Amino acid sequence: MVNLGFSIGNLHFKNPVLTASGTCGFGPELDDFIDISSLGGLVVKGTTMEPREGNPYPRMAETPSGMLNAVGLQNKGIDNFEKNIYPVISKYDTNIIVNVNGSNIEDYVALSARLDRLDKIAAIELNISCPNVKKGGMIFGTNLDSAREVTRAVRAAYSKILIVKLSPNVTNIVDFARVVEEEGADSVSLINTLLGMSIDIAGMKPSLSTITGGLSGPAIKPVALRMVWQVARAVKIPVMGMGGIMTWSDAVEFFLAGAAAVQVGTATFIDPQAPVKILEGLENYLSQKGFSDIKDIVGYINRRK
Amino acid sequence: MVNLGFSIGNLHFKNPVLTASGTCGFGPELDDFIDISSLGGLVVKGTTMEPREGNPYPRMAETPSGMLNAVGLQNKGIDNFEKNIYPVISKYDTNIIVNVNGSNIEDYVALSARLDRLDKIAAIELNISCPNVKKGGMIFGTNLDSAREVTRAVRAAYSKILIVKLSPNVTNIVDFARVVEEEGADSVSLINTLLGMSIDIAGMKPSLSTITGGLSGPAIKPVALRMVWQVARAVKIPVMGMGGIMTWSDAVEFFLAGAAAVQVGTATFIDPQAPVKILEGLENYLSQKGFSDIKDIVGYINRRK
Amino acid sequence: MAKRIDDFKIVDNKRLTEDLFILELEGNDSISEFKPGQFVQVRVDESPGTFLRRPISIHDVDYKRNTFKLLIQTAGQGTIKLSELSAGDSLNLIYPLGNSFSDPGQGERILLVGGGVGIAPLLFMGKHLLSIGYRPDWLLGFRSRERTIDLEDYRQIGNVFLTTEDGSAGEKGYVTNHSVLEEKRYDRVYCCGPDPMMKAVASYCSRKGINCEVSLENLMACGIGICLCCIVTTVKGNICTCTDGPVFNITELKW
Amino acid sequence: MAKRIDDFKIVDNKRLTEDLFILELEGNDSISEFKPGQFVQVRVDESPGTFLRRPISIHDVDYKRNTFKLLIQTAGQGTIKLSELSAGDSLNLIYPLGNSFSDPGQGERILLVGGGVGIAPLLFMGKHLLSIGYRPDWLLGFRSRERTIDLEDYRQIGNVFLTTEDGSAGEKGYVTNHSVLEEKRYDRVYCCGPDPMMKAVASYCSRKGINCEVSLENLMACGIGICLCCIVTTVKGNICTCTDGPVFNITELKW
Ligand SMILES: Cc1cc2nc3c(=O)[nH]c(=O)nc-3n(C[C@H](O)[C@H](O)[C@H](O)COP(=O)(O)OP(=O)(O)OC[C@H]3O[C@@H](n4cnc5c(N)ncnc54)[C@H](O)[C@@H]3O)c2cc1C
Ligand SMILES: Cc1cc2nc3c(=O)[nH]c(=O)nc-3n(C[C@H](O)[C@H](O)[C@H](O)COP(=O)(O)OP(=O)(O)OC[C@H]3O[C@@H](n4cnc5c(N)ncnc54)[C@H](O)[C@@H]3O)c2cc1C
Ligand SMILES: Cc1cc2nc3c(=O)[nH]c(=O)nc-3n(C[C@H](O)[C@H](O)[C@H](O)COP(=O)(O)O)c2cc1C
Ligand SMILES: Cc1cc2nc3c(=O)[nH]c(=O)nc-3n(C[C@H](O)[C@H](O)[C@H](O)COP(=O)(O)O)c2cc1C
Ligand code: FES
Ligand code: FES
Repeated sequence: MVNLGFSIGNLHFKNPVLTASGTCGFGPELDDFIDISSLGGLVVKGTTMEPREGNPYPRMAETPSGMLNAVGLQNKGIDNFEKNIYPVISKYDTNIIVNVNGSNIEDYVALSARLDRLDKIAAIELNISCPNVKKGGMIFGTNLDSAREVTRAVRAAYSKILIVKLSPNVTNIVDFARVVEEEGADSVSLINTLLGMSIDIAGMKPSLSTITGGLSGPAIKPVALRMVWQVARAVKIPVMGMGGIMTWSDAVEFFLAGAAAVQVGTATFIDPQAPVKILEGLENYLSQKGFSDIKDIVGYINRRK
Repeated sequence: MVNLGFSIGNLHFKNPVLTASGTCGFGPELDDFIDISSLGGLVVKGTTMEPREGNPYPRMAETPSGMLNAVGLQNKGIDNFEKNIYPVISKYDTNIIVNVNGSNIEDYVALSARLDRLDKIAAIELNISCPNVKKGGMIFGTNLDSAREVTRAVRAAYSKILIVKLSPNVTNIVDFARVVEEEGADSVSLINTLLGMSIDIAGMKPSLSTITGGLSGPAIKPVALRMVWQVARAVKIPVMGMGGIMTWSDAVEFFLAGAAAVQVGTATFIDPQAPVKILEGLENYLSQKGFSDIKDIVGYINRRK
Repeated sequence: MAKRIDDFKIVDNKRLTEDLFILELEGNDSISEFKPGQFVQVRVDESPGTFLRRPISIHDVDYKRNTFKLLIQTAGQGTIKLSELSAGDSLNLIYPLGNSFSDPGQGERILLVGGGVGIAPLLFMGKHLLSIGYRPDWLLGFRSRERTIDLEDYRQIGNVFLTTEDGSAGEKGYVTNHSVLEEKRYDRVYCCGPDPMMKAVASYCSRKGINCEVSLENLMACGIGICLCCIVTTVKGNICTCTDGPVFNITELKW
Repeated sequence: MAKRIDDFKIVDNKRLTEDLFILELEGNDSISEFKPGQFVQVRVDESPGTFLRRPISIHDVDYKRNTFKLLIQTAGQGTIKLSELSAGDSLNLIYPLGNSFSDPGQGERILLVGGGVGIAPLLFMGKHLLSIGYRPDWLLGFRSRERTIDLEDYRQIGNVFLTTEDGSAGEKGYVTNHSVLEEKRYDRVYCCGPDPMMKAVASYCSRKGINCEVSLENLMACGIGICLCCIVTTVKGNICTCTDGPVFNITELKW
């Protein structure tokens, strides 16, 4: 038997494959296809204090081996989450993580404090890297002082496991990882989408209503993997890797680079069973290679020199 | 007839499709496939004062819709260029541009000064964005002060057309474009490769000898296009766009976003005729759409609001 | 029914016009639960130009032969590749997706309005209407005679009124210009076609107070409600075309 | 000859073993200029897993039928897709690429050493040697009997000595363990196979003072000397396998 479990602080995960925020709804949308409880965790979609309508249509464009999105954190707000969603998803026997967003520090803090009271929410993922909102989001994730400030404030307001989701749209992502670690983050997750753009040449106009959007999918995997490798060597807290993971072999690359866990995003759009298939493939790979614990391969490429 | 010509300063280009540095050798390698003189320009491969052996094998890995390279500026140095290459490529009836590299400012300046004396070299492209060398390269292109300093020094030493090639591995590429414009660059070209990585899971080791390398090809097109759009709106000097251009329609996207010219890179590996096919396709598109001048579409998406 | 994901076998690929073709697929036990207006998400292949699935309406269901059809227009890389498939090839689908057209009220007079490939979901609806006792009229618009498909299946369901943009078949112009709209009175319209056409039909219907449902073709990444890319702005805010639609009553839409 | 880029028609796809197959392609006027040791760059398709071309050696040229062959091992996505092609399909190639094996000196005794799919460029060389008056011996290594191909074509050129790793055919072990190397004396070796094998052969040859050429299979992005990805370290520094090679005399290599 292969041990797939890992922990962030005192929080145990039964295995290291999670769904990524914004790509799995709240979970029930996938019930027809997979058993969410078999996964290591469910990172539900970006939530804010107040309801948000998100950006106008069109919000997506296909690109080579990837896609751009400009959803812009559409969600019905925390009140609705607490009342209508939370009771439903509490049934899942896995770690439920809420992706926390705000336009300013007060928003982030208020939302985190609200979530601290919800028993079945095991952790929050502080999203300081959304490229699709005018205020907040990536602005916090691309400025070291802001990243520090928001992490510090949320850390003071939130008692459970705090994961900070980093933006790849920076010169040196390691600096950001270090700063949020210093401020008490229990884990970092990366990468959020790369800021990109596409143009409809027939219409001679941008493909997205917002002109720029977030690039995800296999196209960004090499960049994501590089950043995960850089960050995992620089911080002591566990790193959740993501960006273009479509198959178990992609996931293995992230573990070898130093990720303690992976999140599966865009792949789920193409195959709603992808997270579970990746988990199965990972387990197979480990037993075929004769490893008894996922930890045996985490950061493997750094070990032999 | 469609006018495809454009100028950077006093330098006229017969059309706006060039080959990208490091992806067309010195030109003659393509003679069997295309007539280099039909292109707007030839940007020859990265050159340094002294000969360089580049990085160890393996230097390349395929990725989804792209590739990583870690060539590391292998070249025989400027003496060899002047003696053996320059006489051969001077025959091309197009603008020949040398991609200039160094480990420190003195190197950059010395090389630029040498090239200033070569009549048939119409311009230099200052490469402050190579991700594959330990010294120089991207270090200049990811620090604003260094970018300013090296551009200023080279500007003082070089009298002809100075193009500065920017790195995409920064938080805000617009800042870099502005700085080099202030220091007298006649044009900026972007993007160089994104820093990426890939792992050979069978061998459980990085695919490249240098661990990280430069990502090019269609995968990076959305990021390149976004940066070209951002920079073209921010500076007055002409912008040369590149990154994942495989077909004429990709090129059109860059023009609509604001590029005055495009460079074709990785596409040439797959189809050595790509630069010429892109040029032909571009001309067709313009005449079919009823435009008489390439300038009519440059930055088109910014015009109507 | 619950959504599923499966490989289906293609039993036929029939070219109708220069840019329209029908793929016929072998069904399974789920076929009896398909509802008119629903669609499937097709995995074309793994080329970079077709990274995401492509949404295609369920065009026709043959319960006896246990097959169903997709009517597809070649629009770009994905649909061109689909047009090259042949009997025996297999195709991976997520199905059935979306809501469906609602049944008409007792005795209502019905018009099915389709433009180009927008007729795709309407044949299934027409057959359904026939099976529950209605004889709807058809108002169908195409670019030209060459781009018009064989309408025999449609005539078996009800009268067909035709327009072409160049007048080479039926009346000249758009569907909203057709004289039948002056001459006959309908209680309910089901419509699918290009956006401008649906908007014109919607505005006609609201002027006339006709109950009207349209089937939208918004860009979709997932088709199952997890990406929020396919939204349409309604009186209830931005909602997903793939799960709350693709069929909407025009009174819900902020058009 | 000048390098060219063209579509070729496949006239046959023949499976040899579980993982080896031969594609036969219809040639054109260039075929007479192909040289043994040269290769082609194959455009597999446009899927993300096969973005770049794949380098494949010219295995055999049939001047009478005006065809040439590629012997291919399924190694990953690209070669698997090539194995699925069939007669009538077309394949885009850049050709002919690289240098070639050099001709032997007057009266030299020649051994062609191939391991697995490494035999690919050697058959063409063997036929060339025969045509200019030599009768080379073959020393060929495979994993096992099942992975060994039919060697009739090779026997027509010269004696075949065989090894398999499991001893199920020929002598057991690697080519460098074969007794013929003890028993016979050669003046010149041409070798292609996995890197460790070529290194072992090279070291044997340098010990014995035998002139030896190896054909390298470095990873390539372009195949035409414009990317500098395929380098091998030689006494002259890092040079390109695709233009200065793939054939190198072992005295040039820093192995
Ligand atoms: C619910 C739903 C049902 C549909 N039913 C059918 C159907 O039964 N038959 C059919 O032929 N098509 C149908 N479509 C449209 C079909 O999905 C697109 O034509 C297809 O995805 C285009 O893919 P492509 O790769 O060929 O073209 P692409 O290369 O992706 O695009 C080519 C052109 O088509 C446009 N396009 C892309 N996606 C859509 C879309 N979703 N709607 C409209 N235009 C699009 C692009 O903007 C572009 O101009 C439906 C769409 C939806 C959302
Ligand atoms: C000059 C030259 C001539 C060659 N001639 C032949 C030939 O005649 N027949 C033949 O079957 N193969 C030949 N090869 C090797 C062939 O190019 C690779 O096996 C092929 O590119 C793998 O592609 P893939 O998509 O199937 O595998 P991928 O998915 O790209 O890779 C699968 C595995 O193959 C390895 N691989 C990839 N490229 C190469 C390579 N260039 N050399 C060795 N291993 C590689 C990868 O590292 C990986 O482990 C030649 C290579 C060169 C450079
Ligand atoms: C449609 C879409 C919506 C997303 N929404 C969110 C979000 O609300 N919060 C967040 O932190 N990340 C969001 N992301 C980013 C993903 O969680 C993930 O970081 C990114 O897509 C890279 O992973 P992938 O390539 O596997 O998709 C979204 C991504 C997509 C494609
Ligand atoms: C193999 C390889 C070598 C390169 N060498 C150089 C170089 O010497 N100097 C430089 O400025 N850019 C170099 N580049 C970057 C390209 O010029 C170009 O900026 C980049 O590849 C993006 O464009 P593309 O996607 O069209 O290839 C190289 C790229 C590749 C793939
Ligand atoms: S297409 Fe993803 S939510 Fe509708
Ligand atoms: S493969 Fe590009 S130089 Fe040899």
